[in-house]
Amino acid sequence: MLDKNGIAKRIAKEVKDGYYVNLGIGIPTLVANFIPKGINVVLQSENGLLGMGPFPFEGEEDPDLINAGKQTITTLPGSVFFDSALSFGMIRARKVNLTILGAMEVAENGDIANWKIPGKMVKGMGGAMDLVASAENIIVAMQHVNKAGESKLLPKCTLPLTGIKCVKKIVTELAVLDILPQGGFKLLERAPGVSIDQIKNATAGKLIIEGNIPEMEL
Amino acid sequence: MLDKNGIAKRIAKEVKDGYYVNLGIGIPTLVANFIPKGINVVLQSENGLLGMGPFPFEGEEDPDLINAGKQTITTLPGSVFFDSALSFGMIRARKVNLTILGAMEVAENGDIANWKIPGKMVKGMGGAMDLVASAENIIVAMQHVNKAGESKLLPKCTLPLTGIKCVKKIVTELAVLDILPQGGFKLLERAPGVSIDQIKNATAGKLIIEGNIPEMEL
Amino acid sequence: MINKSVKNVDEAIADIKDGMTLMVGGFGLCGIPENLIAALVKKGIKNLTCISNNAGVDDFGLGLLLQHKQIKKMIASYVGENAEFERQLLNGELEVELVPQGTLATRCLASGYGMPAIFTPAGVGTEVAEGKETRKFTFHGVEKEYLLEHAFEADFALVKAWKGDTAGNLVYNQTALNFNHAMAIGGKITIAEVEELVEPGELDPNFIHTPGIFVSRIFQGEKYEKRIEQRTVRKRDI
Amino acid sequence: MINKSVKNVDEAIADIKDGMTLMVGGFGLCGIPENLIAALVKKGIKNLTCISNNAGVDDFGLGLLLQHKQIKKMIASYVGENAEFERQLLNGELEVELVPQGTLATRCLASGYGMPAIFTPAGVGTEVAEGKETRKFTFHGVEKEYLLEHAFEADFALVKAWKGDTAGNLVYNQTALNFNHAMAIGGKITIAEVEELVEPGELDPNFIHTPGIFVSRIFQGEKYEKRIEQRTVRKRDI
Repeated sequence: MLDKNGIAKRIAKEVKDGYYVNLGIGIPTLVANFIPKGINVVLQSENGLLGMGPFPFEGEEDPDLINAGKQTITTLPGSVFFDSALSFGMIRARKVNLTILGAMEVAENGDIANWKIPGKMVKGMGGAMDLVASAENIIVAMQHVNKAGESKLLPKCTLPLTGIKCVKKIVTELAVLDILPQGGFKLLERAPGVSIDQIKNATAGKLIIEGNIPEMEL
Repeated sequence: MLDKNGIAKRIAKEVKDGYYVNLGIGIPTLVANFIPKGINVVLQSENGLLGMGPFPFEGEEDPDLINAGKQTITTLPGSVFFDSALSFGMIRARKVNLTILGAMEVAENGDIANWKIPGKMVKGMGGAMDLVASAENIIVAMQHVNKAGESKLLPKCTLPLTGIKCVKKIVTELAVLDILPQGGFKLLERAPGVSIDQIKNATAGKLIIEGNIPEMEL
Repeated sequence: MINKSVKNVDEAIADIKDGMTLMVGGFGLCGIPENLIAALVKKGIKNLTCISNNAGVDDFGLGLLLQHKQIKKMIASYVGENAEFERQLLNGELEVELVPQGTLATRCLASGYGMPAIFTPAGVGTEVAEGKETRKFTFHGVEKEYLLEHAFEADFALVKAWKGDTAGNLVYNQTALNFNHAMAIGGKITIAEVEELVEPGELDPNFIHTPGIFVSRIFQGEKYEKRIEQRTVRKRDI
Repeated sequence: MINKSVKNVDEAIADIKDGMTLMVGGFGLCGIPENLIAALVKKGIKNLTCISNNAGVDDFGLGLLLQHKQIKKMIASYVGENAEFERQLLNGELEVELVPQGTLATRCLASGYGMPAIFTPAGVGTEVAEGKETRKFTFHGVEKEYLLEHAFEADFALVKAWKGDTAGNLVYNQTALNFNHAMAIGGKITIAEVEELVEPGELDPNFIHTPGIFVSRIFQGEKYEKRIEQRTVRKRDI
């Protein structure tokens, strides 16, 4: 079973040289720490930055330099600032190659819910709806089950949707799964030490298992 | 009767302090020469400049600094460059207070034709269609009659239109006329030495003459 | 040049009235018009509709207007980080319209570009699309459904820039640019507060983010607090 | 950073093929991609559809492609100043679609903003509107009719910038900016030629016109002629 860093580490393998990547809040943010040296990627922060660098050294925080999670950050040589409208322009125009974000629920048809729990939480969708509606390549990083032990990989989302038929891949503490164009979670890899049965038990939606399912390499 | 500079001089009186103004090619360009010192106006050139200055001194021409007529120009303190899309954005958003342009024909309902003579001339509309479709305040600077001696102030345009019901005022070598919301050329002023009959003879569209028509003051 | 400078923030907001709609720049607490917000609080203008990406925190940014119950309706993309907001919302004291962040920015931008409506795929198939017109377009071979979203109509846009000149030209610093440009061009009347107000000619005309034609009033703000919402740092290697 | 630099113009245009659609930046002869146009002429690529505000003059700019009959269709707002153009048009050798200048710029921009279509009042009631969908919108109390205009789909955008870095970030000089930014963001594949190619970090990240994400290839051009179309000057007072 993977911890948060393990999930991030596995997702980092999906990041290809030359990619522009948007990382959501939470586990996705950790992915940046595991991108191998030789792989050139540019991180987009939708509040208006391409080329997000690491956190600043203590004492060097700049209130005018934050990421979409409102964290103080730094730039890199070749970074560029732009306004929010152009930022979502490049997202809609599919110039961002990969979007990695968290989710509360994912359905077997690729629907995703991650912005609202009716009666409980009303924080808003931020940029998530724009990202999932436009990105060609969306990976969800999340726990396989919620705190109540219920599967988050469902036949159909129960929470208000963020986007429809958009998620392509899911990485959880248990497994890597693709969502097939015709629907269904296709199991690709097991986390180290995790059995097929564990994954079956944690997946409420249609799980497709074909042939031997290897353990993931990290 | 006015010459081109006279027409420009009369139009300059319509330019108010604090206006952003777009000047078309030809007579409108000359208007800039007659704006009184105390009147602060900013000239917009739709290829991407606010704050157009005079022509450069000989030897100081810069190929990267031209106006919409492709003439070498200069900037002024406070000038700003922007891209063509934002330039027409500010035009559509009605931030430009006054547009002055030439015309081949104007109709008594405010229609204007100035971009095409079928079978003869196909230069294109450039920015004129955008300007006339958006500007709140359009003054046409032109000769009252064409080279064949035919009136250019018509009941209806015969040439392909540039825009509909948009011209508010016309200044010619003979007269200043408003176009009324309900239609018709309302005569406001005569050019020095020009008689009402001369204007009547040169105006094919509905001419409205009420009360005494003063000679224009220049 | 046309001089857009006003004496101070009070003169700048003199004609903002109860019940008006305001665009307010900034992302979180980054790049917010601190002086203008403080002046609205001081003047006690009420029943405002605020279009802003966030609602500030409890005791800063738009949170100050919420504290004093001056906001009737909030149009935003993300309103976490604000307990008073949540309280007013759950008590029905506050109307809220949540809008995807890109849609929010583009609806401001559309106003500045004189485009009455735009098409965006954000929110298709979700509750955001309820009651809205959708339409399919094929672009570069991909057919997709889009929502028709209308440009925002705001009486005023309140923005914060880094530097500005008296002709109204604005320059922003780093990610404090965020929504400020789209709102500066999108407001019917735009008021800009700047950290440094300079004379025309001092800003490089090649590198101005918002041309002065979009700005109606400009003044130099005071005592910028520039609060940091999430101070994240790394340790120096010793 | 991702390195977008290519060795030279020939590498840059290696996959531009007969029959493709190109956006070509510039206004008149100002800010045109001289090296890219020359390379297209040299390579003899034919049946091109060119989206460009103008068609150059007889012996420069896109006029060179016209001279060699490489352009099948021209989409432009203004095509005066070009006798060869007029000859080909009147002889039926050249298709022409005339588009209002603002519509042209905005249809390029729309591509870069991922908006499949936009609304503009330009051309309503004229022959430009023939066969097009119109729609009324009320904005700030004014009801007006607008045309629905589609974003341009171009295989390549060819643009010219002043400076650029190898990450593809572009900066333009003065009015040579014109259509280059809207096209740089609007092309499916964007090729930028620059007067000066620098390393990442040499351009101020606050003041970049076109972010590198929109640019696929970049190279430093050679021997810029920068011809002036209308040399207008005033005399010095002595």
